[in-house]
Amino acid sequence: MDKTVPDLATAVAGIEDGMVVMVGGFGGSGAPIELIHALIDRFKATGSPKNLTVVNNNAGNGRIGIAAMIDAGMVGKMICSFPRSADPRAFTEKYLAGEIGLELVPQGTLAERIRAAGAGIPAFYTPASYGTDVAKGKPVAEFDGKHYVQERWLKADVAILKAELADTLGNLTYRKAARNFSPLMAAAAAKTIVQATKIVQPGEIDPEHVVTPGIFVDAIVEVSDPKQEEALMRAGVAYA
Amino acid sequence: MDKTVPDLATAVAGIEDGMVVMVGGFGGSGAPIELIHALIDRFKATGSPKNLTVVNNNAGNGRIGIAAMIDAGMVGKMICSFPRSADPRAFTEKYLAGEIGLELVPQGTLAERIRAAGAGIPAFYTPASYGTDVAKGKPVAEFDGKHYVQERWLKADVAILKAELADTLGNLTYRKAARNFSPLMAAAAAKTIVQATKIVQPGEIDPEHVVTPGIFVDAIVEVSDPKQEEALMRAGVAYA
Amino acid sequence: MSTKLSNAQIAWRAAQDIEDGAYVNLGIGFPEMVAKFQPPGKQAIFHTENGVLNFGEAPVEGEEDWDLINAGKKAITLRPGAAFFHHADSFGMVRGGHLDVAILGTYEVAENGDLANWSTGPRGVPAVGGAMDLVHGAKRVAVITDHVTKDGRPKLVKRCALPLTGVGCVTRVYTSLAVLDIEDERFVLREKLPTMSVAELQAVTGAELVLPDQIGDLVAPEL
Amino acid sequence: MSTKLSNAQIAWRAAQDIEDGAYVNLGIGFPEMVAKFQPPGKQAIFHTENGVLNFGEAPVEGEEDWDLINAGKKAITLRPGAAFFHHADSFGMVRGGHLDVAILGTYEVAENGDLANWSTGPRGVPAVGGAMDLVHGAKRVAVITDHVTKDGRPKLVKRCALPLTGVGCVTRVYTSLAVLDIEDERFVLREKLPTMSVAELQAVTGAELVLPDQIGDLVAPEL
Repeated sequence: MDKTVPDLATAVAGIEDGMVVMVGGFGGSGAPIELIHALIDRFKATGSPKNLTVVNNNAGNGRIGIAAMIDAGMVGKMICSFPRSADPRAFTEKYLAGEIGLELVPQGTLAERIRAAGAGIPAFYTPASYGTDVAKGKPVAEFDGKHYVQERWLKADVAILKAELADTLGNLTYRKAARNFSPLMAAAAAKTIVQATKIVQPGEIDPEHVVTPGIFVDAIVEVSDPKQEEALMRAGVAYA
Repeated sequence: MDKTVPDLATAVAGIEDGMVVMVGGFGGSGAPIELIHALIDRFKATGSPKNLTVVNNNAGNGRIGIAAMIDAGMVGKMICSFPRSADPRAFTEKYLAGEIGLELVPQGTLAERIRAAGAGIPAFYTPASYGTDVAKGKPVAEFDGKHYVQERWLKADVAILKAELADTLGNLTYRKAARNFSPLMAAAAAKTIVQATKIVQPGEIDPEHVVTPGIFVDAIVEVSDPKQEEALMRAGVAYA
Repeated sequence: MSTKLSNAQIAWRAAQDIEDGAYVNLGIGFPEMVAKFQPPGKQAIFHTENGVLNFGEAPVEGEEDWDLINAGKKAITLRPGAAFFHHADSFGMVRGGHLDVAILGTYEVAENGDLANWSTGPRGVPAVGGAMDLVHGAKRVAVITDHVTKDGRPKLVKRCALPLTGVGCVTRVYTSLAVLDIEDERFVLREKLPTMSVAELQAVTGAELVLPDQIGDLVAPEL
Repeated sequence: MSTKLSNAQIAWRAAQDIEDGAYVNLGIGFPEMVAKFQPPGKQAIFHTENGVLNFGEAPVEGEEDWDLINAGKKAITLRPGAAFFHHADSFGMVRGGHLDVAILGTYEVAENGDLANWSTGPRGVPAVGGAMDLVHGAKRVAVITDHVTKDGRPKLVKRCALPLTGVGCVTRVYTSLAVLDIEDERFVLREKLPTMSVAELQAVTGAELVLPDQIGDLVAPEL
């Protein structure tokens, strides 16, 4: 059961209009730039996928990655905790023009909602945001004398992620802080698509060191020299 | 900030009467036999700690480990999913005599309740046990047309765990399936006490391979040739 | 031909429906036999609740590593591409719907999909383990069981009399006499022993069988 | 001596209260300066929300690894004994009460412990990040801030006017003029600049100061 696919275009072929797409990464660390750009290529060639809801901690930076998706007009809504960055122009322009939606979620709640989706937990309580504008309209409850907000799981149709090593069964490792949301998203999405810096044979990743077990992964494509979003942004690169 | 302690007796010195004690392990895999036996030694010498509530997937096996704690009369209540084993005599006798309490929790719910405690989630919903006797008296709720049971976090005063490697800051790895509940318990207990097969210096465990970060660990004692509960049980060993 | 399938034959029949690459959890005991009967060219990946994915057969006696066990606390081995994880992640795989198939034993299964496989009543020490989680979340929850109890009473019933493990959770039942799907809270007969009439099967079944146009022959090799 | 502490001096003062071995999260921006001023022999362990424990100083310019960043997306380095983990585990550390201290900047802090540090109102693009989690769970949630806004209005107030980050969460406030604890929904003055009278301090504070018998001098080195 080899989950590798031959190229980036094949990897992103099943992503359809209107889907909820989780994109790994925190800022530039862990951003699957090549998968994102392959998706933009498809949109530019075919007009699809469009009207995507994108889940990421941020809302793009500069003129690459998620920012380039927004500029291309593929994104109908962002679900994120911090839609700002060094250069948030792409999102900011569309948001202030009312051309893109925003669901703002506290970062820990975003992580836990994604984790809950993967773990089959439909709802949970968190202290975060209790008593704030962000909690308006959400159920609250008291436990042991303290107040909490009820939050729902957050599922996705697809996750696109960047890993360091993948074996052909989909077992993954990540690189340093690029791990961030990716193991959670891998479990929360109906289909998980991964670009890995290196694809190895089963058995080449120590079972003790697997971070994302292959059960959460559907397709793997090797991108042996992946671009780093922050480095691209600082170099002033635009993907268009 | 070196968290190592010189010996087993020192490691378990702070465990007091009436505490909730989480004990790592699933059956014999991961059971911290030496820490348990040090606790029994203290009880036999001083009469304390007694009336403990012990959290473990099982309820002891043979005449060692948790079974020996029960035989010694230190345990007032077990919280577990499966109080049976190859030789469950210790628990069974006391349970049928009404001399020990039992809170029976489905295994996945037990794991998630412990995880929730460590993660600051006071309550969550799970499909497990909905419509069964085990859910009686618990709040239920419907999400997206399906029914779920509300479960509360499960905290402990102390966790006693077995790790493979520990660095002096408390970063841990485990051995094979001996990982099981231990990373969850490390986070759910106010004080986490670990016996490690080897204690190393900070930097000797790759940050990518740490399973339990040191923030969850309070005391570490080296037990360089730990006994394996299942092997002891099969050899007919009794700790008394 | 025998008048009913052996346990091994029931397990064999269940194994035939597991796709290549499927993620599978086999309940403790009898269901563990399913692993032995995977068809050539189809390789399932087995999950055990205590935190191992992609384990293999039992080790040779004397070679056991008791830190490497399955949920039944039997020693196992690893296949290439295995992974270890903690219990919360493991049950996340279960509840989160990531398993393709869970195959469980049972005391009773009802036409509404209710399962009773954890307790035979209030006597003794109750123990539930992972059963109440395993019945939720797998895309397909199948039961393998003798069609009747040792004293001849139906195990396939209208409503369970024993304490439930889960409500409306079973989707397929493999028995010593038949293969049935549970659809719209009814037992739909898919296969039966060719030596047995529908009436004979109905007589040992505690709920009404729905009979589709096509009913296959349940045939298993001698094992 | 200056009429108020500089930001570096406020950060220095906050750093003096961090115990050896404490697990500490420093908010983005000004609070990050606290790390520079740890007293000799006291070594805190720093946590960043994006999944790193025990990171150290920024790397030399040109040596950045942009996969190794903090929550402010600045490049960091590791100390021996670091660990990586995913975002849910990282916020588990936060909410679960495992951090000893979180030190945050603020727009306003109220005598009831309410904090407002994420939004200056409905204009522009809202962004909350990890602030609403960080205010919960740490054993001590401290704020470092100028005592007044740039145009001279109090930042320590009776009730926050700006959108809240968290309710009743702050336990200690380090300002350019004073150190205060929040106890029983009141500001208790612990230290003030020796050059300033209590009346002068009260005049620039938007809520009544509780005055214990002993009020220390707030003195920081030139930095």
